Amino acid sequence: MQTETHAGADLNLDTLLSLYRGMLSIRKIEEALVRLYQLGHIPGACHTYIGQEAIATGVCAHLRQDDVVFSTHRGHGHAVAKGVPPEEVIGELLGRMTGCSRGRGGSMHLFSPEVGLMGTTGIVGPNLLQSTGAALSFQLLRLDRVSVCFFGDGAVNNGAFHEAINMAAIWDLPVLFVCENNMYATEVPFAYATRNTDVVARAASYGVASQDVDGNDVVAVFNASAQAVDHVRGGRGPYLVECRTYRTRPHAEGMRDVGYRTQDEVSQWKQRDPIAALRTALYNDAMATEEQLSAIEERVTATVDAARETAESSPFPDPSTATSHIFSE
Amino acid sequence: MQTETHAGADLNLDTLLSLYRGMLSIRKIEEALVRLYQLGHIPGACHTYIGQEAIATGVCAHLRQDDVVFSTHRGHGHAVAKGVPPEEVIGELLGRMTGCSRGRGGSMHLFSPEVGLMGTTGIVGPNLLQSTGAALSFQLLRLDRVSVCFFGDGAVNNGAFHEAINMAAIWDLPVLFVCENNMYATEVPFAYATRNTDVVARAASYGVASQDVDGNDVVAVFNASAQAVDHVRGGRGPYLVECRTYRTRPHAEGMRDVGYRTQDEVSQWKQRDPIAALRTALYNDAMATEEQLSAIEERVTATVDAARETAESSPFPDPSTATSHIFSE
Amino acid sequence: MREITYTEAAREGLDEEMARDSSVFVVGEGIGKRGGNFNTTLGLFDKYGPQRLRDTPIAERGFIGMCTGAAMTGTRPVVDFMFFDFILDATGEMINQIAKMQYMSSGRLKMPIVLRGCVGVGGSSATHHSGNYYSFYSHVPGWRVVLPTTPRDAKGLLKSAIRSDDPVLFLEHKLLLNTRGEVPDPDVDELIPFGKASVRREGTDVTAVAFGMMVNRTLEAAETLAQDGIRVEVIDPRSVAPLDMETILESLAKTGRMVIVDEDYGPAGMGAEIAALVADRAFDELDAPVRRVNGVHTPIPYSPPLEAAVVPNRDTIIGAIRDLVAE
Amino acid sequence: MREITYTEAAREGLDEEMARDSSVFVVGEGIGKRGGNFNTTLGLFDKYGPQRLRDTPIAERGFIGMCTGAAMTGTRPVVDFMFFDFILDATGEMINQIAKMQYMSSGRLKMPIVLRGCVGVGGSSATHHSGNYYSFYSHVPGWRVVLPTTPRDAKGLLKSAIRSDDPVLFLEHKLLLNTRGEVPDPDVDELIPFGKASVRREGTDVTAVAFGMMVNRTLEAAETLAQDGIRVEVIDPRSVAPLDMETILESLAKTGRMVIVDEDYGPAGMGAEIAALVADRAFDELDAPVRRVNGVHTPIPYSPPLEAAVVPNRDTIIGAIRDLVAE
Ligand SMILES: Cc1ncc(C[n+]2csc(CCOP(=O)(O)OP(=O)(O)O)c2C)c(N)n1
Ligand SMILES: Cc1ncc(C[n+]2csc(CCOP(=O)(O)OP(=O)(O)O)c2C)c(N)n1
Ligand SMILES: [Mg+2]
Ligand SMILES: [Mg+2]
Repeated sequence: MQTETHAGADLNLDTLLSLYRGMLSIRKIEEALVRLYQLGHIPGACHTYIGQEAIATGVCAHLRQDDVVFSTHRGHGHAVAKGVPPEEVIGELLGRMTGCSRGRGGSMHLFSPEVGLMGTTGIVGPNLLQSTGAALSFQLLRLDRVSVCFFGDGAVNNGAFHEAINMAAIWDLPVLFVCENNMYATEVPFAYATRNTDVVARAASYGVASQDVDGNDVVAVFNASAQAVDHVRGGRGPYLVECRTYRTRPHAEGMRDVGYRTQDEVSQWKQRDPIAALRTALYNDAMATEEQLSAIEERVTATVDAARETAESSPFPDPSTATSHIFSE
Repeated sequence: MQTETHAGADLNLDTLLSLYRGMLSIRKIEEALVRLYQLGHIPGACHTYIGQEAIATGVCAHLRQDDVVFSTHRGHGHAVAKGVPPEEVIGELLGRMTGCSRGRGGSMHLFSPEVGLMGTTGIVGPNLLQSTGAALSFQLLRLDRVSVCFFGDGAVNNGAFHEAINMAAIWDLPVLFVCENNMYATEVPFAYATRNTDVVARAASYGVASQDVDGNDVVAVFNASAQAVDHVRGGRGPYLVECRTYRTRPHAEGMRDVGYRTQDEVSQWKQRDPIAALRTALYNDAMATEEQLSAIEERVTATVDAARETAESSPFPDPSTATSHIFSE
Repeated sequence: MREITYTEAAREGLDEEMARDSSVFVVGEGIGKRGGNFNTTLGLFDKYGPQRLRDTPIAERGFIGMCTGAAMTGTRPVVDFMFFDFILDATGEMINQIAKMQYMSSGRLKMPIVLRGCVGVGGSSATHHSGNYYSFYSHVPGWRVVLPTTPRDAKGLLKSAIRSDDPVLFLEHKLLLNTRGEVPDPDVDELIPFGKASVRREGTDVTAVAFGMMVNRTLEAAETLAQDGIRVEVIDPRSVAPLDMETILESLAKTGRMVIVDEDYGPAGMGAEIAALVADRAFDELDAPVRRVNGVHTPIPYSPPLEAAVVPNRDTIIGAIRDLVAE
Repeated sequence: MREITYTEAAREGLDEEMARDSSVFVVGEGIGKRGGNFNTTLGLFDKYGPQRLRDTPIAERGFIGMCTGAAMTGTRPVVDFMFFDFILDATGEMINQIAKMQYMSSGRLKMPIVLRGCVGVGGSSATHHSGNYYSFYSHVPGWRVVLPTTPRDAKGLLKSAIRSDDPVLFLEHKLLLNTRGEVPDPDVDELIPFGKASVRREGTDVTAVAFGMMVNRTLEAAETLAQDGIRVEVIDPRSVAPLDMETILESLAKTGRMVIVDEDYGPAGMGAEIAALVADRAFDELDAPVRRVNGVHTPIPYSPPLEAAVVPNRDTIIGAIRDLVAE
């Protein structure tokens, strides 16, 4: 497979630049987090989304603020794409009071219900079920809101996938399942963990509409999601989009990254970088100049730098608040 | 669909009569249990297998004593077909010391590892996983034993199905999954609980070989299982047989049985009784005389009567043994 | 006051809350047209329809996880799970998600979910249909856990549970379902608060704290003991989380002796917690060691004589209280 | 004696048992070629191959249920589950099946299965990777639950666990994994029995019973207190089920005062059980109430200052012991 983003086909320049900006924001935030991790400033885990930015960006471009997203352990990108401010994501990983979970969660527990980020999860599976439940709420309340679940190939073999997609199907729930198939769960290849790596075909076996897409091509993801969100919001039941992609960094920062995939494989995928692909396409199709694109990059970098500084200068939470909000009262 | 058992086609008379005897034994035991239940002699639950006898009988005919069976809450038939003596099954439901679980289990916890009955379960699902594990043992120990799991349509939508069949597939484990699709889980129709009631197609979506069969035709079940057991014992991986069948009694004794299925549906299926069908076929194909068949019936009735009497006159367990065997020492 | 059964009372409470608030809905196996395995929803399907009385596949983890998401987004699910044993498959959702959701989101999400169903030993239900398991949900933070023992409490606590923005485990001992008792008229709208024990019988010699079905057994025992002049105060905490230690300690201050009667297992159970709290906070008021009467520490057997041997009964309780008084 | 790390010691034990008995095998995510998230199986894949070091899909309920079936049929599974939090999804299999299998089959089936992995708070692991949850497995019957705290105990208890015909939860506090300690030579084949506490420090003033990582913290506290002449006896029960009450009561007979230090939640936890047993069996030997020092009753937060605030530390323990001595 060869990622070749065709920029001009059907999207206008504003949209394309906004996708570019969106992906770049995620990338720059992740790069900042990698550096912070390496400096020892992130006390817990850090799973980056580097290489997969096209997916969150392309999908969330179709969401309203009152639509909801349920994400995974690899959720920084989804948070950012759904509208969580960069300083709140970085602040959360630094364990600060200003983090989107007030420092309680860290990388795998990002919450920002205000913008529809209903949580990332440290456990593989629950997001599939919860997103189905949000869709049930919307159906019961007769709202045209959409619930989106991002999940990895690793979750497909978990019972939660089976139970969630089946219930979504029988009740025609407005949930969009987005499988980010990056071919590995930690170091275990998807092709080892199942005899059927075709997630679209699996969706079909539950009676759920689906399509697959090059997950490194943001335009393709954007177009597929347009259709998918339309289907779901229109009350035609659940939909699954399988995005074939790759993470180019280790499973988590600080982990050894050898023995389960070849350097060659990694470099090949690096050449299909979704951000570079869009940039090249915009440039080749003469839709944007090098200067325009660099200007965007500079602005994004500046924003992320500022966000990092804000986060770094934010206070840690007060230990006396460690037990607040266990219950509603 | 019309059950029409073709007796003569390929099976010899001994086999056919043995299948007849097998089904009849289960039926007579169940009928005895129904009466005992109605008399108030069965203290706990009682889910009968009436109407589904062809399945356990047709499948277990191919099993060796060292093959293992994992069963469900509706497990009396599997126990009997795998070789648990009738008095031990009846004794168990009566809560007697001579029951196959020494009175500890009742209807949903039948154990007789001596003959390969590795348990029925009060919880829907675990048998799917455990049967896969037994198959793993056989693979690790390089034994040509076969592990069989009986499960209902209701279990198909449970995560255990998904996780079990997937693992069986990726490791080529010697397990035979037998789905007894009787169209209802308690009162919930299978067609309500999933958009895809084709269990054979679902097996295929995991890369597992499968076929479906008229579960009320013991010859068809016998033939399908012959192939299936051969496949599994031959080291060619797991296999799934879907048996389409019906329970003609309520979900459990004592339960109301209205509102979710029509009387008409029930009577139609009663006309497809697997035992009557075989009897008719044997008679029509002139393979057995009315007298031969009645003689078998009388012997089976006498055996079951005797078993019931033995069970009824057996002692209750000694309360002082209530806590033995929690641990191995 | 009129007398109705425990199940009728709880059903009335559910009905009232569903009428009051259209965001309340129920899921479970056979809770739709069928009206529930224990008649918990009988008649409600006709009133509220299949959207709000939703039969589910056999996917306990699935529908509890689903309802978690629903509770986060504006509706108020009631999960009718039949037997606690079945939802052990959903423990991950209950502990990692439901219990922690408000905390993880710094209070910006609420978790108005009720899980209701049976616990307890009885009727030869055997080991997959007799579980209690509530002590674990008092051990981990994040749950309200109620064990009503009278029809009136069942109704009032279920109404409180449904209105609560916190997750509630509403546990009904199977032997209580058909018991009858006085319940205020439907228009009374009585809410019974969590964490408020009920003194079911007053006494001055011994405090007996009992849970679930054991409240009834202990009341029987107290009645018998009264004939010998032993006056037992019987306390029904009604919720195990929060636990009303105030009422318990007040009673102890009066009696100086305490027995805790719990059908559930002893080790690291509710009795251990109360005994430890009493030892910690009222050490000097104890005239004798706190005693625990528990179910035997074993899987639950099926056969009636075995089953009877593993649950405390009136006589066991009487014996324990006599011994305690003699100390 | 040579010094090796906790993880190395446990791995050596696993290796020895795999060499001894070809029916022992390991399943888990990344325990094959990768050698385990915590290096628990490093190097063993090359020795024993993919059949006996079997990487699994992310299906905790599935592979634990599968191993249940394996343990019933002649093999001895070791499940390497990484974090206890993950196997909450398998609670149904653990409680309804594994714990009850020998009982349900009247002892005709054995259940030689080991579940091993991490527990505990530390390293900003946050609320989905910090769980303890062991008290529940002492509450329900059917499990052996061990919490080794030294490399030597890790090795000897893992070997016992693998040879046992009973199910064993082998729980490794994440902060202990890289600690070092003396371990006998490989040829010694030392088995450490379940239910035998280890007196880690002798003392006459206070008995401190500590679990897991808290053993180390309590030893530090005892060292400091010794400078003030307070002699603390530190007991590490090593297994929470069975629990060695004999050793604990013997110590109490000597000291008359007891504190229980457990990072796990207080309510209905191990400390409650010990306090209740002590109150029941040694009421007259107590010179002061039994005190419990526990982790704060809250989901575990991520941020370092919050995380530090919810776990007992040396100073908390010192404070509690000083108070107890003063009573
Ligand atoms: C229930 C559970 N089991 C195991 C883990 C440990 N774990 C965290 S991420 C991960 C791999 C997930 O793979 P995938 O879903 O493909 O997502 P990816 O990391 O590739 O984005 C595993 C095994 C977990 N968090 N939860
Ligand atoms: C986990 C779990 N949930 C619910 C139940 C209650 N229950 C017992 S049997 C049954 C229906 C099973 O249906 P199916 O698998 O089709 O088997 P059938 O009864 O039709 O033979 C249900 C819901 C249970 N035993 N276990
Ligand atoms: Mg992946
Ligand atoms: Mg069925």
